[in-house]
Amino acid sequence: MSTTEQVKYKSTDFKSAAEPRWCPGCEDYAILKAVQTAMAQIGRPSNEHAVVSGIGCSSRFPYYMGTYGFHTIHGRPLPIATGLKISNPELAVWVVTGDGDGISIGGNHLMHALRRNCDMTILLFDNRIYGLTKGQYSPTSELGKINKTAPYGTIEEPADPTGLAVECGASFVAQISATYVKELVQVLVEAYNHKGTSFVHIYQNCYIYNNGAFDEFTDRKIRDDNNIKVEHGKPLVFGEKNNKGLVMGFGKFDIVEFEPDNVPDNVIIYDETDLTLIRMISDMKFPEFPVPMGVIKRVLKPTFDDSIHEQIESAKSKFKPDLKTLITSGDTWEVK
Amino acid sequence: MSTTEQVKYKSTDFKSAAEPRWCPGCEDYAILKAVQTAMAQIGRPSNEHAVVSGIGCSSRFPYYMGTYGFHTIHGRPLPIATGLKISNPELAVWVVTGDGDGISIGGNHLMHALRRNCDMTILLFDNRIYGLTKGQYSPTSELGKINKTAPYGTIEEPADPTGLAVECGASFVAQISATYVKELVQVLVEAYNHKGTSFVHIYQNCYIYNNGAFDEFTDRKIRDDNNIKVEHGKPLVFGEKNNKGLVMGFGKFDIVEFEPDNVPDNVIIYDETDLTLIRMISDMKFPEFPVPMGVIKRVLKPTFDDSIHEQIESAKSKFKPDLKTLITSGDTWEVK
Amino acid sequence: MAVQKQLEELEVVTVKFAGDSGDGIQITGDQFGNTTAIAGNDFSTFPDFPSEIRAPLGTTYGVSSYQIQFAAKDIYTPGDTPDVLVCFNPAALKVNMGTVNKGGIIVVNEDEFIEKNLKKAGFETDPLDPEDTTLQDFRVHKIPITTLTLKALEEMEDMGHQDKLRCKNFLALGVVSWLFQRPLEPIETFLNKKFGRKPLILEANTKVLHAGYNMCDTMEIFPIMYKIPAAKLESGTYRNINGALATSYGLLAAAEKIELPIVYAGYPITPASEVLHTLAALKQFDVAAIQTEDEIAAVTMALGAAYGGSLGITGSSGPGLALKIEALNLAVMTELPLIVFDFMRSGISTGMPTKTEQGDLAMALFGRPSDSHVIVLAPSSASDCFWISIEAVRLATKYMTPVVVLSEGFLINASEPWKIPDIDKIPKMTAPFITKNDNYLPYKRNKETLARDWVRIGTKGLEHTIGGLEKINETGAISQDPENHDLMTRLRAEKVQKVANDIPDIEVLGDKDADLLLVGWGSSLGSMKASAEVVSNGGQKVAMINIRYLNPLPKNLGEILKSYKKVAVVELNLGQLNMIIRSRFLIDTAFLGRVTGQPISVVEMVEFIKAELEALKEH
Amino acid sequence: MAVQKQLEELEVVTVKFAGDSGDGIQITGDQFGNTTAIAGNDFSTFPDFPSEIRAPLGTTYGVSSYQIQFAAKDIYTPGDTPDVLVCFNPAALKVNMGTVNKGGIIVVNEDEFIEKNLKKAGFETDPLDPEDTTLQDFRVHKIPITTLTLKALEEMEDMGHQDKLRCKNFLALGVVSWLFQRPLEPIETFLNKKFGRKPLILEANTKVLHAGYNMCDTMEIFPIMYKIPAAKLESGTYRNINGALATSYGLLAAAEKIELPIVYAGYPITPASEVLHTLAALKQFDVAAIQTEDEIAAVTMALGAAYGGSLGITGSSGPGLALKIEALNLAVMTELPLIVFDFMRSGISTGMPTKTEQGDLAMALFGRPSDSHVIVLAPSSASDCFWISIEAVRLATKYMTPVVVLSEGFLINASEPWKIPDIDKIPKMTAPFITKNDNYLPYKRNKETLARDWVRIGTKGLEHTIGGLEKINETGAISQDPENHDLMTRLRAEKVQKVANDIPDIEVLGDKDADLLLVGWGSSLGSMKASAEVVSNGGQKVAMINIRYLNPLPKNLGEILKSYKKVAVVELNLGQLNMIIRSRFLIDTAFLGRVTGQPISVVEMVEFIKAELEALKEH
Ligand SMILES: Cc1ncc(C[n+]2csc(CCOP(=O)(O)OP(=O)(O)O)c2C)c(N)n1
Ligand SMILES: Cc1ncc(C[n+]2csc(CCOP(=O)(O)OP(=O)(O)O)c2C)c(N)n1
Ligand code: SF4
Ligand code: SF4
Ligand SMILES: [Mg+2]
Ligand SMILES: [Mg+2]
Repeated sequence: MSTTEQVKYKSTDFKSAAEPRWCPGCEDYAILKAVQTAMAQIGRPSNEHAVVSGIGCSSRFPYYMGTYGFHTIHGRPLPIATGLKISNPELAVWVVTGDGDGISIGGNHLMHALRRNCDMTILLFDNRIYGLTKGQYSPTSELGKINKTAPYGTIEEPADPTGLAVECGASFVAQISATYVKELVQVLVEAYNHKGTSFVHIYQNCYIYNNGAFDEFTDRKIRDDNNIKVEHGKPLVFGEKNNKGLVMGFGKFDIVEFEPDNVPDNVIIYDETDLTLIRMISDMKFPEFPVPMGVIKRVLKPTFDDSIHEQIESAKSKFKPDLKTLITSGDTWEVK
Repeated sequence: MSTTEQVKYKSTDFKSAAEPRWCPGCEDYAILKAVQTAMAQIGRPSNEHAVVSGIGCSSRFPYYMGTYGFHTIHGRPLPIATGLKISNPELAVWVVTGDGDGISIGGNHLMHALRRNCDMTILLFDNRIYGLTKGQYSPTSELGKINKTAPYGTIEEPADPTGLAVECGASFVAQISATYVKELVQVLVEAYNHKGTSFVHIYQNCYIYNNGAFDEFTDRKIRDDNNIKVEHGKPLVFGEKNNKGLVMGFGKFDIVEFEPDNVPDNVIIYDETDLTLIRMISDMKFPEFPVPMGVIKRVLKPTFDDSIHEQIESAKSKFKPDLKTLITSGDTWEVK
Repeated sequence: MAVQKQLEELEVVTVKFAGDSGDGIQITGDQFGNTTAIAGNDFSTFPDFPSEIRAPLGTTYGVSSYQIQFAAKDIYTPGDTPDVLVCFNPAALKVNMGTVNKGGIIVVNEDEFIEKNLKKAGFETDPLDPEDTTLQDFRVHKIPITTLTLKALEEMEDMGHQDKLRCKNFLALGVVSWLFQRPLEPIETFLNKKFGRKPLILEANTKVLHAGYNMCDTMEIFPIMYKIPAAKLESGTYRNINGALATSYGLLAAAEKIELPIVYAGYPITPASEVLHTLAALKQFDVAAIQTEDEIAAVTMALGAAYGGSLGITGSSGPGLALKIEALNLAVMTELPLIVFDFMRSGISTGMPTKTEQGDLAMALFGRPSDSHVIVLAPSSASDCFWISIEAVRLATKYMTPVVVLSEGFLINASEPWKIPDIDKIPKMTAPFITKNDNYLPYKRNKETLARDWVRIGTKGLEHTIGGLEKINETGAISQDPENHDLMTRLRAEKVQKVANDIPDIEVLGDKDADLLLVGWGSSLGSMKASAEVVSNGGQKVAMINIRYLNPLPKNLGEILKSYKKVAVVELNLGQLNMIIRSRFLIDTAFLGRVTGQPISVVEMVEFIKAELEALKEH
Repeated sequence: MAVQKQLEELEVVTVKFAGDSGDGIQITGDQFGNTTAIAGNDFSTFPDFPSEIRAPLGTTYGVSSYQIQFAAKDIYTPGDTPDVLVCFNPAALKVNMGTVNKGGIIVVNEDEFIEKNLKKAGFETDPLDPEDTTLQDFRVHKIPITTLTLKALEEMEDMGHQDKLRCKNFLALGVVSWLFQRPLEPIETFLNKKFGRKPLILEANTKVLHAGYNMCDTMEIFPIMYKIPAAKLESGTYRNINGALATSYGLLAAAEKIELPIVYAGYPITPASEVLHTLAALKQFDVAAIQTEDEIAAVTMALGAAYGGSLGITGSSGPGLALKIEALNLAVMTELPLIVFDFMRSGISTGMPTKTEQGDLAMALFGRPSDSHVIVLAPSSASDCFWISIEAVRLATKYMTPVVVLSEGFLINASEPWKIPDIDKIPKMTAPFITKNDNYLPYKRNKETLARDWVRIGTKGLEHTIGGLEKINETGAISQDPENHDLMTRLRAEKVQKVANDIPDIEVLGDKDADLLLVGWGSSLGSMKASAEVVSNGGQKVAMINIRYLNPLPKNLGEILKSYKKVAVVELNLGQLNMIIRSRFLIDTAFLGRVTGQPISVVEMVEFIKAELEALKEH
């Protein structure tokens, strides 16, 4: 729960003394900074945050945070974070995971965490590669990618973290690139503010093993044509000159072009609670469609942690938690 | 590969000597019979089939088959089946799993198996309960269900196996109830015939721990209004009197009613290869919409097993597999 | 008027009920146990069921059974072989007749002995045929239980035939209650509670219960009836308890004493599920009992809770424990008080899921990558599960280390009389929380226990990060320094060894001055005690110890072992404790290991003891 | 004209290169190893790197190093402490200077010793300052490596500054090559191969290599140069090999000999990934090398392949092995020839991923629920990994049982000269396939090996189902019969014990008639041999054995152990083999265990041996 006193925090309040050990040029640095900035905006002290991560370059994250942190084991940060949140419901719980940690070995926990909707914020750093183990493919690696374990190219269709999150019933889904610094901070704040599991899919360039993986839609020169900002209540417009938009087609979007800033009426006004639009936005495939950036889904439903505590309270209201009574319940007899 | 000689098989050719040990009244019996019937129709001898299962009531399946069988461990039949298929590409590989085995503990393997598209047929017996361990909830159990581990009702939103399969890129997805005996056999044959991973989601009543779970759409009295037969090239029509149909609405289906057999032109003709229709059909939620039964998706893409063997062949064509040359490659020197 | 019957007094009797899974065997057994308890006997039960949910009727592999030994004296096991066997069908007879004592009583439901059923059970001839010799060694009583049940309920016209049939186990229970002169009131109380809302079923069951009892009173079925006088138990209030309940109640007691909420995360598995079910229904005690997607999620969720500052507990059996190893090592590395129950079942892999074994000791001790040490405890009886739960919480939190409790399928299901303890007398516990420290060091250790401090995550000013990488002692900063890793590895081991200072000395039972010392653990205590009694009654001597603390071992163990001419280890495995004892104390032990899915029989153990005593003499 | 230099002949030298991960240390080391090999020396290398991919420049925790010992005689370890240390920056000096032998040579890249870097490395003063005493015990050679590199490439105007800088390791390599009079040709060959398509880079590297060499020839940098004459190795064709390659090649050889395809399924993990990478690039050998979603999928996929009739193999290190336990038990239960490699790394949990250890022996032996037995093998050197792979395939298929190979991170990365074997001389193997049988029984056993038959799934007429439930011996039908379970548990154990008849006797090395016997396994062989040599040179005696077959143990082990006054076990853990030996043979062993992430140093082991010998004298 937010402390009520108005304290002004700086992003450096959320830095630890440890020097980050990522490669020079790694976009993990940008995300670190964004999270610290977001926390300053959120306005809760560092002790009220806990960052739980798995294993991977990205998962070294907690060491560099001045909050509580738990660098756990590969693929398992989500159930650990869930246990933590149930134990300490007041905490702001953040999970940092990678495309390998979260979608490969940890895919099942992700699926079930999203179903459960325990109140926490999941940041999936997607560099489409295994960084820490030095360059093997990940579940998000593109078909045919050449790498250490696939010298002849990968033969598995890539998984789509955002689509998966939508399918699994996540109550908050956002997608953003580490290169959009300002937007990233904003998405993080909104993810935090959302009550329930917030899933933030972050495209993150691995400078060493997969450099340029996202250039097509993050490079400043071309990105405005290749991605689309998704915002609740705003029209789905994109293009270098704001000259393209999405309209409803036959069960999916069509792209229309128009004079800059002359947005036609039939361009869809995005609704982050409309399951149909959510599905259509997250189903768009690049390069046929632009890559959506922003909050794709936000709906409210009961959280796992609340439900558990409500059931406990409701049980308490029905049955006195009296151990003596409990253990002498049923048939007893006296021996003299 | 199918033997070329035309042999007529009977379903009993695929029975083992062991007496099934399911509870009287269990619908696993019906599925067993259907699989044996389908195999007779498929026309390959029993030794060319292998059935791999996990753990659960449903997973006892292989013992009752006169084919090869492997009753493995909880949640892991898919990678085992994948290893088997890679090792023995000629085999017809079947996987039998449950809603617990396949979606709970085995959910990650399912997700990745569907991405990979190894040629095999997955039968997921969905009774929305744990049978073998005596009545705990499963990931497909409905919200609020009272059971042994949730005496106050479950608090997790159920997973949707069919939707998940579509999301994960399965190349063949079907959904059917064990009560539709004839259709089940047909779906099984088509699933077998599909090259790639075929996912068949089978609603199966557990007589002991979850009796009546599917009555709403399997009970003969009401089922025609509550489910819809999905068939490639056929209109999406349902209702007791064939008097309802699905038309394209704003990004999702709308239901229209009409005079029996007077199907309006705008009723959608189903296309099992159209990703938009596939998504919309599998996104329909009961009871707002009827439950789809039949083959929902069928698209062709390279299979994992083929791709592996192709890469091996292509490597062979480039490099002679000569061990002596290999181990003397690089710098060598002579000691006299 | 009732015919006058002979009454014989017995000190100890073993009765077994057997039939189809659908025959209500377990309820019948439980209720007989209850009335036996209230009659003041000591007792011990052994429910045994197939892994099929409802195996096809009448098959041998579908037979479910419930054995109970009760006595006018202390009892330690459910008995090797029944004096009385009650069979609901031919398959039950087929499976169990070999175990009945010669001259024992066999009661059969005559109605079920029709050709179809005999064939299914694998009888070539009808064993009830007077000409047949199959049962010649026993006193067979044929009772048409089905017919009698239907007759007793003839007047209940509103009740369906199937429902009536379902009452037949209570008729049998009436019969056996008469045979041993048990009171019917406790059973009636149970029926009232269970069927209070279904008056028809309540009435029917009560009726057939009495019908069975009265019938014996009236008719010449049994020439004799037995009386087993009350046992001389310590005075107090008693209840019947099985290991699942005792485990759960123990955890609640511990939570109350340490004032922490419980997060119990589990994935269903036989026989561990019972504890999860029990706790799920006791939410009012601040218990979050969570069914996870798999065992990895279960152990990690519990670990997350332990990290947060709650009691993080998980439970499973072998196949599930196997999946928890990696997370258990994270708990060892991060020095968090994770509690892991292993309700051991029979066999490697899926094995025999509903059967018992003590196969996971070596795994609990050594089954993790690298040198990884945890506390390992094992309850020695159903009721000891209560105390072990409390001890697990005490040690885990005091030493900030994972504890593995090796419980057994047999203990989970078995029940025995339990003198209800005074909760107030259980000592309070204090968790080693730190709440304030200007120079907090995550891996600074308590000098006495070597435990690091526990931080309730969220506490102001104590922010820090822990994890699975090796860290520098005290500061907890990650480090690859060679000597530091060596040091930390040794410190983690030493911390667990320190616990030896904090546990009771082991006590020798039986004839302390014997030459032969039996060493067992877990449920073997019962078999050892019962066997020692037999041996002692035969004028020979044997001493015994049961090890509840398997890691670290009690400090006086070596001394005890070395004071006997011969040490013999007994376990339900091929020699896991035996290996430890040999390696630690360099003693050439004798060994009795059985892996049958059942407790070691007293007969077998007595034979073993006698052979060892004989061998000692020859020296 | 070249200045005339002094030439000193040495028998053995240890050189270490150290610098930032980006400095090309590993390549430099590898190339020095190569040219050393070709010069005919025996050698042993120890690459050691941080777990960070590219740690920030100039930090101590980012230092990567490569140590190599080479000699005119047989060499067993990469050496304890370098005679020559080449440092690319202050951090490398800081981390490594403590290990250099007194009087040793330290070569530093003077250009990097600027204040910023010194501070980062934690130097308070500049150790190169003539007034400074930090390095007073060493012969320090300051070379402006960076400047010289740039100068050497001055004329290459098409090349960028950064690219030029990247060549500096080859300048250093030229320097060290001169110092030890190594030929440059092998390095040039390597450069040609590697940069054939990048002529600029090729030219630049070749240039600086020669520049470094010639500079020493010309200038007064070193007063002396060394010659290490060729070692007297067995005659034959040699190559340089590390454990990762040897393991992979061994598997290919085994597959060729048994005529089966390989399905190697793995999930990336340090240090196991190397083998997966190697095999993935060798598909032409009928290898399906698959990266799975996790380790559970890896082991089960391999098991599925073994079930199908292929060589099903998986590999990982501790955290991954932990996840494979449940499936491994399924393989034990179904008696399938699954092969599991564990490339052991340091520490519990994530520990120190790039460091080495022998911590998983107890886990491999006992880390599974219930009594579960597998064959356990351990290679004793990088090249022995080749032979162990073949042996693993032979035993797994012959005995139809899982084999766990305990390899080590150190062996995977370390390299040594390897006499290339004649593949034709490796015996063929036959898998126990059955193809026809009118009365096929899945669990019927070969009398000699107790192995069941292997069936290529798909074979006509042999349809059957296997699984994790306990089954009746021979028929394989599932069963909960108590005695059958006891029998099967013992049979599974016995089958693995039978392997003892099929493995070579253990051979005593060193001074066989010593009083003290060292017992080690895995890479300890190197440390033991080197230490024994030292001890022996000092006029004292020590014998040693290295156990490659850890389960079952070789038959003559007991006899050997009992023939020595004292047995001392040495391992990179806290006493896992030691426990087995004590328990099995009831011998009061001495023990040296180190858990530093590094091989035990010869100095330490010699000290230990001497202390033990001293203690023996006192008796
Ligand atoms: C059980 C286990 N298996 C494998 C590993 C090795 N491992 C560490 S990180 C990693 C993958 C990292 O990829 P990702 O999650 O994408 O993170 P990134 O490094 O790319 O940020 C793997 C396979 C491990 N530590 N533990
Ligand atoms: C590792 C492991 N965990 C748990 C179990 C216990 N278990 C057996 S079957 C099962 C669930 C079965 O549910 P489902 O897959 O839906 O099959 P059903 O019995 O309903 O057909 C569980 C939890 C096990 N055998 N192994
Ligand atoms: S390897 Fe890639 S993801 Fe990892 S730290 Fe380096 S740049 Fe970042
Ligand atoms: S418990 Fe349910 S699913 Fe299992 S066999 Fe019985 S009826 Fe079928
Ligand atoms: Mg990644
Ligand atoms: Mg189910």
